[in-house]
Amino acid sequence: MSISKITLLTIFIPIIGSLFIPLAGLISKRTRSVWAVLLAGTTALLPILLIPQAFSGTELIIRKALFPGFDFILVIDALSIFMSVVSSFIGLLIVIYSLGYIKDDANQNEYYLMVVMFIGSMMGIVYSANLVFLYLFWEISAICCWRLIGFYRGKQQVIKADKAFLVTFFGAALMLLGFIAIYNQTGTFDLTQMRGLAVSSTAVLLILLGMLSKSATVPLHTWLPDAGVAPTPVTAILHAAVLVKIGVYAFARIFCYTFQLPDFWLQTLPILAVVSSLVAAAAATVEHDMKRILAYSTVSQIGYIFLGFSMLNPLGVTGGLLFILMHGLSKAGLFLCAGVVEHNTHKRDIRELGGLIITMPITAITFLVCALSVIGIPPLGGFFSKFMVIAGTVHGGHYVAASLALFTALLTAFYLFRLFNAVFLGELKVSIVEKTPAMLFVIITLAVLSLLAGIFVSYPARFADVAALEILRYVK
Amino acid sequence: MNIDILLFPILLPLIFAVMGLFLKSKKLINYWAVLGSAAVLYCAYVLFGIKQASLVLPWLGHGIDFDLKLYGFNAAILLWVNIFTFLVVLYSTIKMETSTRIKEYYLYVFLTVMFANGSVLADNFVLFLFFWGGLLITLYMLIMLGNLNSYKTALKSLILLGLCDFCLLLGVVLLWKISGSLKISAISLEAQGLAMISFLLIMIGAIGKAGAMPFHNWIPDAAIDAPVTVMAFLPASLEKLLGIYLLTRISLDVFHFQMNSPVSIVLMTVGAITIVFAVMMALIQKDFKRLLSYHAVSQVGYMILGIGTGTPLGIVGGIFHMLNHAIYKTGLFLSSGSVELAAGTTEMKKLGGLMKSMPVTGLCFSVCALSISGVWPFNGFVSKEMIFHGSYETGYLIFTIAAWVGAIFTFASFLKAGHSIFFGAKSTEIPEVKENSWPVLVPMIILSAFCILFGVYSILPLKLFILPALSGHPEVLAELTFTHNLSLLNPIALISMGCLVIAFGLHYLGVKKGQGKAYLASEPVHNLPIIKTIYNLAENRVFDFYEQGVKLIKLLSKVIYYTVDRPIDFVYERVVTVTGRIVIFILRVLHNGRFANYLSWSLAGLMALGYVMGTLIKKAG
Amino acid sequence: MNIYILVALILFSVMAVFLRDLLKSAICLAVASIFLAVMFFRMGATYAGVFEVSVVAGLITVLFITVIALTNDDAKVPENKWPIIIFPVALAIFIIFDIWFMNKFIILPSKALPLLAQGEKFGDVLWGQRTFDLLGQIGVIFAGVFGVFAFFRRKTDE
Amino acid sequence: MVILFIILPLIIAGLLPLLGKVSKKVLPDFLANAVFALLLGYSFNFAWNASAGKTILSQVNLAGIPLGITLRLDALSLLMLFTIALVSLGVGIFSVNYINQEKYSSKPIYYSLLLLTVAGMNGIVLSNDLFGIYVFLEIAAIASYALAAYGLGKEELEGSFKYLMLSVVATSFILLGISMIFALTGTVELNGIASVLAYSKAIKIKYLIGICSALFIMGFGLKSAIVPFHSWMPDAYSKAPATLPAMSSGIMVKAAGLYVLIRLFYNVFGITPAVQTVLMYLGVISIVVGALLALGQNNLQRLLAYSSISQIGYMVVGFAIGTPLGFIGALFHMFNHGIFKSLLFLNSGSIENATGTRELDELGGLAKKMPVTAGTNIVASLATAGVPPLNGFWSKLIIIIALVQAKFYIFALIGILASVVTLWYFLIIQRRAFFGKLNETWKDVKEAPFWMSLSSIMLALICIILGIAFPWFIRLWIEPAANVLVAGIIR
Repeated sequence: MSISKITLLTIFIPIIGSLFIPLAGLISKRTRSVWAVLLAGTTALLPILLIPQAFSGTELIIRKALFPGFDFILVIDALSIFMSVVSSFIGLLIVIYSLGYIKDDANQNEYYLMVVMFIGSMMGIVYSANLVFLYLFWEISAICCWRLIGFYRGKQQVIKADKAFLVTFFGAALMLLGFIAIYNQTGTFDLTQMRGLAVSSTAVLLILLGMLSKSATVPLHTWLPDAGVAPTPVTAILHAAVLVKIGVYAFARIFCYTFQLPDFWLQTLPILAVVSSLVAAAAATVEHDMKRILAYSTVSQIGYIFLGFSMLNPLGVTGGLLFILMHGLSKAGLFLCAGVVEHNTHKRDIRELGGLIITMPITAITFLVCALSVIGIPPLGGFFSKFMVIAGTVHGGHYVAASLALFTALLTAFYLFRLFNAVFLGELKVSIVEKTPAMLFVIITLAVLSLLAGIFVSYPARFADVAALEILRYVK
Repeated sequence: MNIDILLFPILLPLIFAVMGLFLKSKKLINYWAVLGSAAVLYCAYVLFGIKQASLVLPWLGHGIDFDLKLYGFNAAILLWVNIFTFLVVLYSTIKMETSTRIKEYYLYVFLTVMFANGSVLADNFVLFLFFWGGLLITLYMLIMLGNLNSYKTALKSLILLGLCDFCLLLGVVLLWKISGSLKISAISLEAQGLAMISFLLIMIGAIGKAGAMPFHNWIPDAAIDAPVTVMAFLPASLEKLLGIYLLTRISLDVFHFQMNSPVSIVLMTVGAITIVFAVMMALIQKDFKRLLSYHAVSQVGYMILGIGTGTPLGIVGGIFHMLNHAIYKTGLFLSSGSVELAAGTTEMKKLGGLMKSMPVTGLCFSVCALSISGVWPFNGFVSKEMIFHGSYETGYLIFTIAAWVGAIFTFASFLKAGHSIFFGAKSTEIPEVKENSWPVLVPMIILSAFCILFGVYSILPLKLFILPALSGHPEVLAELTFTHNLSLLNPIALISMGCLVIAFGLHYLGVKKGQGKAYLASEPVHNLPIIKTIYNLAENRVFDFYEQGVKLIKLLSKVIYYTVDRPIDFVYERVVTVTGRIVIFILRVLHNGRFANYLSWSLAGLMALGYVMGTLIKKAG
Repeated sequence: MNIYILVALILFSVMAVFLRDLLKSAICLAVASIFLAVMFFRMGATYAGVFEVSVVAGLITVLFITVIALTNDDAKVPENKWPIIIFPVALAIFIIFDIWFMNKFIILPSKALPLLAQGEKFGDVLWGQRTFDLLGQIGVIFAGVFGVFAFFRRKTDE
Repeated sequence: MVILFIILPLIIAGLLPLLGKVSKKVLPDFLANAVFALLLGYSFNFAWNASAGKTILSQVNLAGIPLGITLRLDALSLLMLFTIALVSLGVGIFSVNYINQEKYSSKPIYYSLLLLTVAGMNGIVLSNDLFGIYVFLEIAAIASYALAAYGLGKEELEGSFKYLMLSVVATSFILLGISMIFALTGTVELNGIASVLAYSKAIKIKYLIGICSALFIMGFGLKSAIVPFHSWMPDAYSKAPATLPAMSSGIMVKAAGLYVLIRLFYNVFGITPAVQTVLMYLGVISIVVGALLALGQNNLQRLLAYSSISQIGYMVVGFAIGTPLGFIGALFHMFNHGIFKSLLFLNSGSIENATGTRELDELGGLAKKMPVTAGTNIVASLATAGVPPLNGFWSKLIIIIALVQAKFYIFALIGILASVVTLWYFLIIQRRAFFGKLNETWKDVKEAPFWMSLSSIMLALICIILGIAFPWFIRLWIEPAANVLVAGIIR
């Protein structure tokens, strides 16, 4: 199979295949589950085949002429392959986890349809080199999220789903306006033709709003904690692994890879990122709902990725990319652990939980491992990403931002362990044992991967390096 | 496959750690652990013999390599790390026998060894951080093995040391930015400007690990909550070794600072404060382990003070003190463990007169206690004297005085401890005790032996272990030729001895006042007017950096949450919807369904249109 | 001849205003507009005549009937004296306005004027040039009829 | 035989009541839908011709004698014909089950009125004659008044009455405008007017044309429900049978309102900056006011009516820009809006058919019971809000691009923000009606019957397919139509 074919299949297998999930659901539940896992599995496998291409250090551009300015363009380089490998893999894990998690709920057909389509749209975002198609896949993912957040159909759930959809759509629509402003300037939506172009501050602001809303960065972040009403696999996919990474990916692709940021934004972005990080960390320290804490934690960590990317130096960008991987693994792990707890105890308030390490040791240990990785303690993967981001920040001369970021890391340690202590340690309040092997399998996998990613960090780091080089080719 | 020998100290513990998980029987695990630690010790010994080696493997790029380098100083540290590990493991075979989580315990111990060895050998700052930070986790896990409440202490240790580690990280990154390199042995800077900030940050990391104030608060708590072997293993020995090792390296190799430079003053101040306040706290403790743990903090002060003097004598003294302290403090903790094992408690009030039933433990305790108090001819005396001299040379007498004050109360508190536990009247509160079996005793004996050996033969450790630290500093070496014949009869040594006498006096007074109850010996000092209130505040954790920090963090978080996060959410949840509702309400009122109303709009619209069109056409001309 | 037609026109118009039965009044209006059309035609304004037939006689009547059907309520409407007062006033205002407005309008050179003078036959104009309107008329009548059917169907159903 | 577009529905409309005596249900169903399908197919017949940019001016002959009927068929009118046929086919299929409701009885008359509406609109679109446009406008209008009150409820009658009265005001102003034009130029034929006006440059004539423009904007603007002439729409729609708003909002406001406006301004009078400015502002006001009003509604069809007003604003804005891209966007949006808005109204019909109410707060969680309706409703809602990958996205995108290119940055921003509000009120519909927990009252509710579902699915599929295959559609249908407008004054 040629590389372009693999890429096209990566995008369209899940999107088109997902439409058949309800049909498969008509046959039997089993068929549907198998089909969904198969789709996710294929999607996870295909990008791996592209890794050699990534290391070759060249980029491949596929063009399908449609309508002047609206051509369907795919860019296959280390960055896109990196993102697709990471997100499709985590997507697969989450689909497997869902097998256990939602097996007793209604509307499962829709659920799998939306999850798989979401993964597909993510692939689309990652490979698109045309701003319009980027936006298109972007909104497909928003639609999927909307359905998924409201999955339980309660009034609150649906309101929160609407909130999430509206806030992200608000941002995205403004981003579209920004794209159009760029189109007005250049006459094309083709990113590959605009590399090294200087763009106006207004366009940057508009586009940035879209990214911030999608990546749930202050001040457009509050939909993310509220979206915790969704089933846990969804929150994991939303908060941790994939959705919020869309924004940062787009940042890398648009502002690092393609355009030149105006000086004003180069100075402002790190501040924005750090403030976002800090505010969210503070909120996570105050909250009592397990998932809200984790969601705020995600907001906080996303700030680091933005920080890394906004430095536009090799260290920062490599750090940001690694962060995407490490955070994806470990935060998904955290959410899924929380999901195991919630699934078994039906409680989310940490004040009502306690001592679960006795009855749920595996969950507790995996939670701990993932938490340590998120905090950034070696030898777990999170350490390297955080280190490189900080190093990049310091090399960029933003000393205050770096120290605030480290303070946030400390806060992270504080609230994650507050959560850990409240849920798993202390007095046992609800005595429930772990069940559902599919869920345990996934969380263990994630924890082990967080560890392995730390020990064998050189492999992803080399990958990220190649990608960072490619991204920064036109940066002065 | 050819594995470089430098990798052995790192890989061996890992292998033993992982393999240990597959063992079933408890006995087997014990043997396995002893075997493992012996193997690593042997390996370290071999490396100590080699002295010079290095290994560079590509790792992350950007100048971040997997870079190990062995030279005289870290070979010594490596050796000592593994000696302590071996002793503690040997000791643990009995002490931890009752624990249900013995497998985990050895897993963490071996991982700790791995990380410790790695950080000693690492010659790249990132690699160093990698191993250094790993210790955080193992420490956390080891403390978690303690009693039910230990998780709070574990968290405390994690947060405090995490703070230090993050400072260290920032310092390293700054250093990287300034010097452009991450290779520890290749960097050489003056500690000025940004470099000074970087130095201070790295210093915080180092002294934090060593347990200096204000990052010490977890240690006394851990003494109560964590298993005593853990205390002996980490806060008492390994962490001191590593922390001071790092401090030495950055003070001697990476950065240079002159005597009495600002950096030096900062270091000495931290050292002096740590000495005095920690020892004051130690003095009034009524639990043996807690008392020891405060001393573990207090003694760090000496090392920092020594290194901070910037004088050759002080630096060497500081490093030597690190080694000595590791030896005797481990010995002390082990003896407290031995007491606990036999008597089931370490509260001084309940204990008494154990010397008869536990002679070996008592003896070892006495040797170590005398060492720590700086009594001639034990090792503590030598290193402390060097530090006194060093600090005296700086001209800032206040630091020397602080060190002396520390010496007074150190001795006083150990007099109290020894008196109330091993000597004095036999306690009735505990059942008949017996001396422990040999794996418990052997480590203590060895350590006590070291205390005496290094005290009498101080030239031996200095030559073997300490002076390599100064390789590359010939001018320092030249000055140090006299050190081995420090005479007993010089003013400073005399004052030190005077201090010991004062301490004895204090103790005597205290016991008398406490009606012969040795554990009350410190009460007179405790009850002094102003000091009493300070003590009360301290007991209520007012000075607890962690507790106050947590309070501050919580407050800060709340403030941010309610002033930034919630208002933003309020905008989405309320402002937008309410404004929308108001506008909609107005519009709906306008659309009242009356035909006349609608008709008039249409006609008015037409009029307006006609007018606008007219003006626009006029304008267009 | 013209004067009779004018008289009939005014007669039917006034009847349309004052008749109490709305249906009859609408029919009166239709008849009045046919007279008007004839008058237009006789005075040479063939186009105006054709349009008048199309619009008023056909369309407006249908509209009126539709409205009447729509508002077909049995409730008695109390008689109102206002029309008697308002009608002359409105007429006067209209005439004044008309003169004022038309005056302005007539000054302009109208391209339609020569067309009007050709004196074509009514049938020719209607059939030869305005067949489309005829088609439209059919549609309008259909619409009116079905509309009325639709409104009255409940009565027939009952 | 272009005239077939008008004659065929007219004849069948006349025949249906008679045939209805034979077969009350099946035959009218079949015949009416067959006509719509035929018209749809027939419009394809001209597609290639029109896309090549040719204009057919057809003189109708009867047995060799030329009649006074001249029809103009170019790409623009063909696009309209196509839209009309497509939407009316959807509505027709939907009616097969929908008009079986008790209160609607009498199918033949219903279909006759429907066919008359179509005939009227086709007449407007094909007419080359201003007066003809007026007459056919009235046909469509009268038929729709009747349809609006088809359920004969009190509120329906009231709504229909308001509709009628306001329309009459509008049409009388239109008539005034036509007569002024006639007086000025001596002709009512579009190309005749155009050629006369092309040579008159006097300022007075400009003023007069300006007044006529104002009259037309008001008259046709009322027909197409541009703010402030929109007020009839919600009242007329709120209680009417769902098919009427589907027809009316889907195509009538465009054929009878917007189409005539753009035809007159771009092809006959020649566009002036004054008209452009006025239209631009009217459009933007419509967008904002419509969207905000929709937000506060409880009656589903009322909400959709306001939404229509808002969407029509987009088209007006698109046309007012006057650039080729603006035309493409507006025309595409016109077509798309026909599809998705009629689908939305039909959905409300399905809901009403199943539950008997259109009040949102009485509904809840119907997605479980009515998956087809819910699914198609999501598609249509998202398409309206301009969420990719549906057709509405592309048309809105093109309009916004055109706005930005023409340097109307603020209007572009307003357009974008209004689409957020659009999404907001559609999410409210979703939340109150479909998404969410099932209201216990409706636990026995059933999915809409076959033909209703079929029609919804058909329209929804068009939304999705156009979202993906839009380039081909634009090339075949929209671009030629836009070119007609770009070409300017007709000859």
